[in-house]
Amino acid sequence: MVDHILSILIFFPAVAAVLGFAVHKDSIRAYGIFIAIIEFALSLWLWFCFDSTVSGMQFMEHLPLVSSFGINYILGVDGISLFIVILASFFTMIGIASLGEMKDIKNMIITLLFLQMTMVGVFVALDAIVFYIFWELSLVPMLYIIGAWGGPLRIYASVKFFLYTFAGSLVMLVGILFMAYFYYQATGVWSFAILDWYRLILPETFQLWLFVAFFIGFAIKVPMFPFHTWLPYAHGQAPTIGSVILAAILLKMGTYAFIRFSLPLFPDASVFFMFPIAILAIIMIIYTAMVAYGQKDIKQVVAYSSVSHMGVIILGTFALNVEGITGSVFLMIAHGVVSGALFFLVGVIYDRRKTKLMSEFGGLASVMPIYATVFGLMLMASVGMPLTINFVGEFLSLLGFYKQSHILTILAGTAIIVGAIYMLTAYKKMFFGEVTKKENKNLPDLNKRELVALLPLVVITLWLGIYPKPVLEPINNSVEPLVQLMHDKAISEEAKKRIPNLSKGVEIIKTPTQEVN
Amino acid sequence: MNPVDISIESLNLITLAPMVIPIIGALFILIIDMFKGGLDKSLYVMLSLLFLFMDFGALLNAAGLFSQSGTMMGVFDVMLIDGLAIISQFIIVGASIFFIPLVLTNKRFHESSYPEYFALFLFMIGGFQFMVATDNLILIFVGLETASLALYTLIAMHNRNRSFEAAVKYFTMGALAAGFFSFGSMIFYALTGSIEINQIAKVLEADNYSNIGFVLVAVVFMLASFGFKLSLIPFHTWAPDVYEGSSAPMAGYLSIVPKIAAFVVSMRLFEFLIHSNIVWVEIVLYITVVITMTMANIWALVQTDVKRMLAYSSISHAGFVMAAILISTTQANSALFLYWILFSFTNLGAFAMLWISRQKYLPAGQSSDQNYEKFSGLVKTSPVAASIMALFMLSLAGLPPFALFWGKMYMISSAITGGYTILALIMALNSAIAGYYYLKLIVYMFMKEPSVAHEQSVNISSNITLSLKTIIGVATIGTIFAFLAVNPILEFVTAFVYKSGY
Amino acid sequence: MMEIGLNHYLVLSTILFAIGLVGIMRRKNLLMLFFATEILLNSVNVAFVAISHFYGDLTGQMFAFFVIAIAASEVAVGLGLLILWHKRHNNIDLDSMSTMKG
Amino acid sequence: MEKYLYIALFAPLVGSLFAALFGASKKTLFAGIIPSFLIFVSFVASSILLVYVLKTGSIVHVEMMTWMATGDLYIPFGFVVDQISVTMMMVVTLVSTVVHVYAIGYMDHDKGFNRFFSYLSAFVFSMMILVMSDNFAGLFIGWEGVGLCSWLLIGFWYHKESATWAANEAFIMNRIADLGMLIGIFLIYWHTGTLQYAEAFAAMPDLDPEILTWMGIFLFIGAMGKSAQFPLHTWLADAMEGPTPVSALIHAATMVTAGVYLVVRSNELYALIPHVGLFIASLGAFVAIFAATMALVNRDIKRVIAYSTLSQLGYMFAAVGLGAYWVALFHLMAHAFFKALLFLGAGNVMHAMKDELDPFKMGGLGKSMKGTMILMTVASVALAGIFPLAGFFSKDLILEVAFIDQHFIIYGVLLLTAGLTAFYSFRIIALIFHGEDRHTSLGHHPHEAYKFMLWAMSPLLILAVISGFLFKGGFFEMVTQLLPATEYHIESVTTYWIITIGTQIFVLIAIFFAYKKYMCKSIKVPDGTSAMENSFKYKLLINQYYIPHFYEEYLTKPYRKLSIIFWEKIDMKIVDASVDGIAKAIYATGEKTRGMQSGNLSTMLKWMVAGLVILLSLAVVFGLAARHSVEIGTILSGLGV
Repeated sequence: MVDHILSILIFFPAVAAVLGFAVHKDSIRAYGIFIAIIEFALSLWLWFCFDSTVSGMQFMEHLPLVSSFGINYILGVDGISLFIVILASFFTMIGIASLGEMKDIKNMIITLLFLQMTMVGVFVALDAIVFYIFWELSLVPMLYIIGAWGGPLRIYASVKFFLYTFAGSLVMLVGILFMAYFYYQATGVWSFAILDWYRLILPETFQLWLFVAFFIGFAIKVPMFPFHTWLPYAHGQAPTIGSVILAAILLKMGTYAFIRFSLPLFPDASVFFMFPIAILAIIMIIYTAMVAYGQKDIKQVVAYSSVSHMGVIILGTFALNVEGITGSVFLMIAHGVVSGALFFLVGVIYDRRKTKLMSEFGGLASVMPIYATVFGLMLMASVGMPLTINFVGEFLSLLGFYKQSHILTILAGTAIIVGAIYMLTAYKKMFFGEVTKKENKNLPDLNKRELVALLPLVVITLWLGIYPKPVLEPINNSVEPLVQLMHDKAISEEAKKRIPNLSKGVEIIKTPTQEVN
Repeated sequence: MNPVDISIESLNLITLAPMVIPIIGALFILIIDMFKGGLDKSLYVMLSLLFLFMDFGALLNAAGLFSQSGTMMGVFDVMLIDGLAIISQFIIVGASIFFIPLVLTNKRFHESSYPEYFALFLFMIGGFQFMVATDNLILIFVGLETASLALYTLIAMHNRNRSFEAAVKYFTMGALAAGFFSFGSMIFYALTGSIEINQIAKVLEADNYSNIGFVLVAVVFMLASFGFKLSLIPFHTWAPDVYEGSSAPMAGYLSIVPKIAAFVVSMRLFEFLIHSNIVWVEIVLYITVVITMTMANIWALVQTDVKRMLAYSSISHAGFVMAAILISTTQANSALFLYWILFSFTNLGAFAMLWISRQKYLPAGQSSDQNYEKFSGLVKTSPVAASIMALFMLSLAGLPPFALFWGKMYMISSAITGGYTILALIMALNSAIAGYYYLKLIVYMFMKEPSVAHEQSVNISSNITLSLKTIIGVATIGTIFAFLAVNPILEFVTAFVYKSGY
Repeated sequence: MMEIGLNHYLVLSTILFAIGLVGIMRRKNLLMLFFATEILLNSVNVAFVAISHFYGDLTGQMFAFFVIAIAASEVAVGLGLLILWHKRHNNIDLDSMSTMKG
Repeated sequence: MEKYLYIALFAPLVGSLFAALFGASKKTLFAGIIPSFLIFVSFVASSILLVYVLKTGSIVHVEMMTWMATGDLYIPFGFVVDQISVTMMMVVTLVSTVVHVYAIGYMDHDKGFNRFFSYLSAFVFSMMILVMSDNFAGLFIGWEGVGLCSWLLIGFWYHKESATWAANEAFIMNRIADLGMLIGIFLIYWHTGTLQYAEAFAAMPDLDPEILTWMGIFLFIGAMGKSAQFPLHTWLADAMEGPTPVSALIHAATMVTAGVYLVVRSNELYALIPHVGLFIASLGAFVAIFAATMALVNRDIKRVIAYSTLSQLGYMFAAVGLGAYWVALFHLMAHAFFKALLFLGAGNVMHAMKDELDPFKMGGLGKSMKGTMILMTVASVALAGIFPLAGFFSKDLILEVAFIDQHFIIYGVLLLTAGLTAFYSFRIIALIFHGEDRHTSLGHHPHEAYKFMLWAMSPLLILAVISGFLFKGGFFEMVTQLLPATEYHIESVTTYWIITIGTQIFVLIAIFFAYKKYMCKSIKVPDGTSAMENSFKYKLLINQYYIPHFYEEYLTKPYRKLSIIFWEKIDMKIVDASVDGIAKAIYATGEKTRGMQSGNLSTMLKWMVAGLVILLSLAVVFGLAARHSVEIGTILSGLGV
């Protein structure tokens, strides 16, 4: 069974979702929680069976799909994807467990289970087309969640979300097909297997174009400035659960794809575009942080803050060294946990007051002390307090990028300042001061269901902040060969210089068979 | 004069078998009706299906022969059974098998009570089969007109004001297109003294295209004629009206079968020109393809009627597929067939879904049969129907892993391998535009509340019967599990296309 | 007398075709429209027969026969539709046929 | 000894968590007592360690576990108890113990009692991490940790707008400096390959001086934030919004000296870059006088003491800048004792006066609060640097350092500051405890604080008195095992006596003036009418040189405005609108051109014919061009194309 654990992880929730149509709507919540717990247990089992000392892919599965065109169902997991998969199943679990009363809860749970299938699929797919399938498919449940349970602008928001990302990923599809064509030209065989592609060294000009094609798809998903405007709408309109999953997992697809595709496939282009992308990332960090400061709606603050932090992830990725990339992968998880938690927290107050405007609150610290404490903790994690999960990722990402550019890192480092500004201001507006509105006087504190969702997140936030090793080590072990691969593949002097040579034996790489001219 | 002495063997009559079967079937139906009228439509449906299955069997036989001995000629070399002919006939007959039972609705509609309806349907199938299984311009013309005249009548038989209007429009424009076709053929004949496409190609090549100007004029007429059939812009104007006017199954049928026949003929007609590096053809096709898919998409955006939207969407899909003829590599041509097979499934489903929701009469206050509002909040009233309809929409939008994604992907890939990078990008971005209007229906179904006025008057599945359910089920399964079928289809199609020399 | 050559026939055919086209564009009466399509097809017939004669090849004439046959059946279908239309609307004016648009 | 290290480190954490358990519930006395006891345990453990270090001269170094490890980066949770850190540990735990006990009384009636102790102990824990860490990353944990606790404690009374504002200001300003620190850490890592103190410092002498300079600068920027050096100083005065024990512990004795500690800790780095040191010294001297002037006129006793702290921090930086690390550390220690004492005394006064802070509204409190008066006066004497109290030994030493190193400007500034220090310290003493009773009319009935609070303060009192002459020798012995053992002796004995006695006299005169001016009967509560209050000097000083105003007007407000512009104008109107614009343009094209489909058959036919004609004309053009390609070629070449 463990040989097929990845397929099971992908399709178990989907099958369960289909069967879920037959479950009566009064029992659907229990059903959903049950399925999600099993899925989470499976993902933990995956971790348990995962050999963190091995750097290559594990639990590989290989089935022909369209063999005449080189499309195969290839799955595998390494340190980079392992934890995001676990995170995905974890968030689905607590997401379902914490669902409040809502209309059509059955549809919601079934949709979430489908969503889970696509999320897991994206991170374990090792065939570009299979990856693309899950990548695109993930839009549909999200579209429905935003569109059906969202706020007043939900249709606009959901359609915008869908079309924007859809358009971007179509460009990426062209890139994928091009890449396969180059591989075909070089070897005479069609293949969409990423591990096959890793062996291919492309000439620099091709790299640049393909990099751009992939970039557009990924950047919209991340979302990077200036492609980020769908996100505030999506978050602003989505129900809590939608925002949580969107922020925690779906956005990670973009950054994950950068590491899985852009870096190893196009090392020279990565170096070439490092500075432009870093500048975009810095704009993301500072600009969106300022925009977040200007918001009136707490959810928008969290949404923009989420964009801002994604900038740090991008920066770490494009540090192109082990420290930076490891940091950015770690930060993906950290950001998932923290911004997921923040969206949960915003949802808590929204459930009680049906408003997200900060001006409607004030003095909540005395009314809801536990809520304020948890919020404060997550806020501190969000601003990168050491010994919380975010700090490890941010520190490593910035540290990594500092090797590439001092000035840009200093600019990017302002994240810790501007982040503190909007977060603390928002916190002050909501929690400090006197209770001025009489609706707020008797708000109940966190209830059991909400604590079920939030406490695990608190524990993870602290645990991985203090002892990140269990996660950091597998990531590191998978990132090292990646960096080595990039170094070995790099053509230009500049790239050889920028990407460090670790002088480590790397198993997954075979020498490139042929070069394309 | 010597008596004509031709052996039966040399006629190779087996090549005629697939076309003759539906014609016999049609005559058979007419004869039955002569003896005993007033029989139920189900009898005719089953009879038609019987003949179509026989037709299918004959095609399988032909396919077997082809894979053994290659291209077959027959009946004074008029018939040409090559890979293209076989695949396209498979599509034609296959699609017909699924579309004919769609008349088995819950409500009675005017046309299905006439046995002539089924006879005409079978004649039409025969016509299309002739059209694809020859490279003789006369036979193409005859096949085309047989099929078209039957089709006009079928549309008109839907017996609504709009159906007449549609039929008249289609008919008139069809007549003009027929004029274009014959004029184009005439010029080719004048230039080469031949009316067989491969002969024309040979002569022109031998002549090194010295009369390029006249060749181009001939090409223009041909393009205009097939542009009409394929609904390329600006010859597309009939399409939205005819789709709207005709019944949903007929509209779905229109979007698939006549087009594949026209594609095959265009492939035969234009590819040799592109392969001889006539830049003009390339440029004109390029422009046409881009305009067709883009503009049709843009117009589809602003539609308020689902059927009309699907009409524009079909135009756009046709433009998309027309790119294969421009690219004209084996991969592209295989992509064309792959795309069309997958498209057939999805469109079959989509139009069948419209068909089950069709009211017998247009309710007051509703501007058209299938406007978007009708589908508001469908997920609340019948979630399965909504999910299935959404599935077809997503497939049409090219969302993986549903059927049409594979076609799109392979087509874009063929554009890339053929060196048409920009075209590949345009094709990709067009899918994004198209996403909007497919999404619009999903938005209506899933995100809006059912409107009260409609709730009382509309039962979304008023028309459903077991056979319709079956067909929708088949289409659904075909659309979802297309990824399993892609490889065999691709291998089969590529082998056949390659063996026919395209 | 001038020698009548192939080109003259072709020019005649082209002119007839153009007349037919103009007729199709200008006529608002459905019946007249059908006439125009007939002119269109027959112009081609003229050319076909002439070319056939020029090449000494029967194919063109065969084509012409088929065109005639098809034209005939087209008229049959067309008139059928026309009659139906007339029955319902009491006119055969093209402009009355524009309930669907956009 | 590792056992004691862990006890010293984690006892405060346990205390904090214990108190946190009751954080949301009503006041429970043991939630105050147990953390206090645990801090005391920590103090005892620290003392044992101190004895150990003193006796054996060896250091205790443990590595608890790995924190971060990736690539070449390896950061453990490593702790070291050496001569420097043990000094700091002693200071921290001692003052903390006192403050904890004191706070049990001070926070007696506060409903956030439990919460307060939770925060306060957490602060101690962070501070212990800060001083005990054996690497820069660990230092940074503590660094941020104390920042967090400072935020929590300044904003402890979160219903007060001013408190929460001050808390955020402190946090954000510290963050600005932390960025510098972080960059410094990055520099160290990429150039030495490690963040461990020992290895990093060992690698430094081989590095390019320019890089070392940058390291020094960035680390110092970090120090500037924590130690509230100009221009990041404004948060410290505002931080006085927090409860007074907090001010005593965090904003006087411990956290604000973290910057000094950092520079002392990095002495091996700064020794390599004396030019940066000189800058630090100059800035220190500037801050010393700058803060002292602001303290002269302020009418808030806590703020006066805060400025005084700032000023003393300036002294310390002057010392470290000049390379007198052990002197700075010594002053740090001595200052911690008497300044904490001063603050706690002020706390007593505040308590007595129902949180009234304006000394002009007090007067004559000496009668009802004798104990407090003695405590505060002793502390002020120590602060002023009168022999033989602690300040004399530590502060005058800094003056001597400046004198000996021949930085006479710095010396002059510091000397002047010493006078100012004495003046403002005794200004408030005089105003609070002596002179007319101005408070009874305002409805105050002051009373002395709990006895145990006074007792709790007594260790500080003793230390403020004796720590100078008793510890100086031993301290020097101990810390110079790690720090450069420069002894500062003025060559000429005459000169030594002249400047020592001269300084003493100068300070005494300042004290005398203070008493003279503020003990007279005519002191009234200033109401903004007197000439002095309208003078430019006064306004400049009372408004803190208009620096907060400047920050408000030219940084905060524009930032806010810019943020809103970014959101409303750029994000919505440009970035988002262009995305929507594309979509709308496509849609509008559809709306505009759908007229092509007029539904009229004639039009449709015309479109077909039009298509044919267009294609035909294209064909003709192309055909002609092909036929006449040779001629066209000639013509075009003739045209020079």
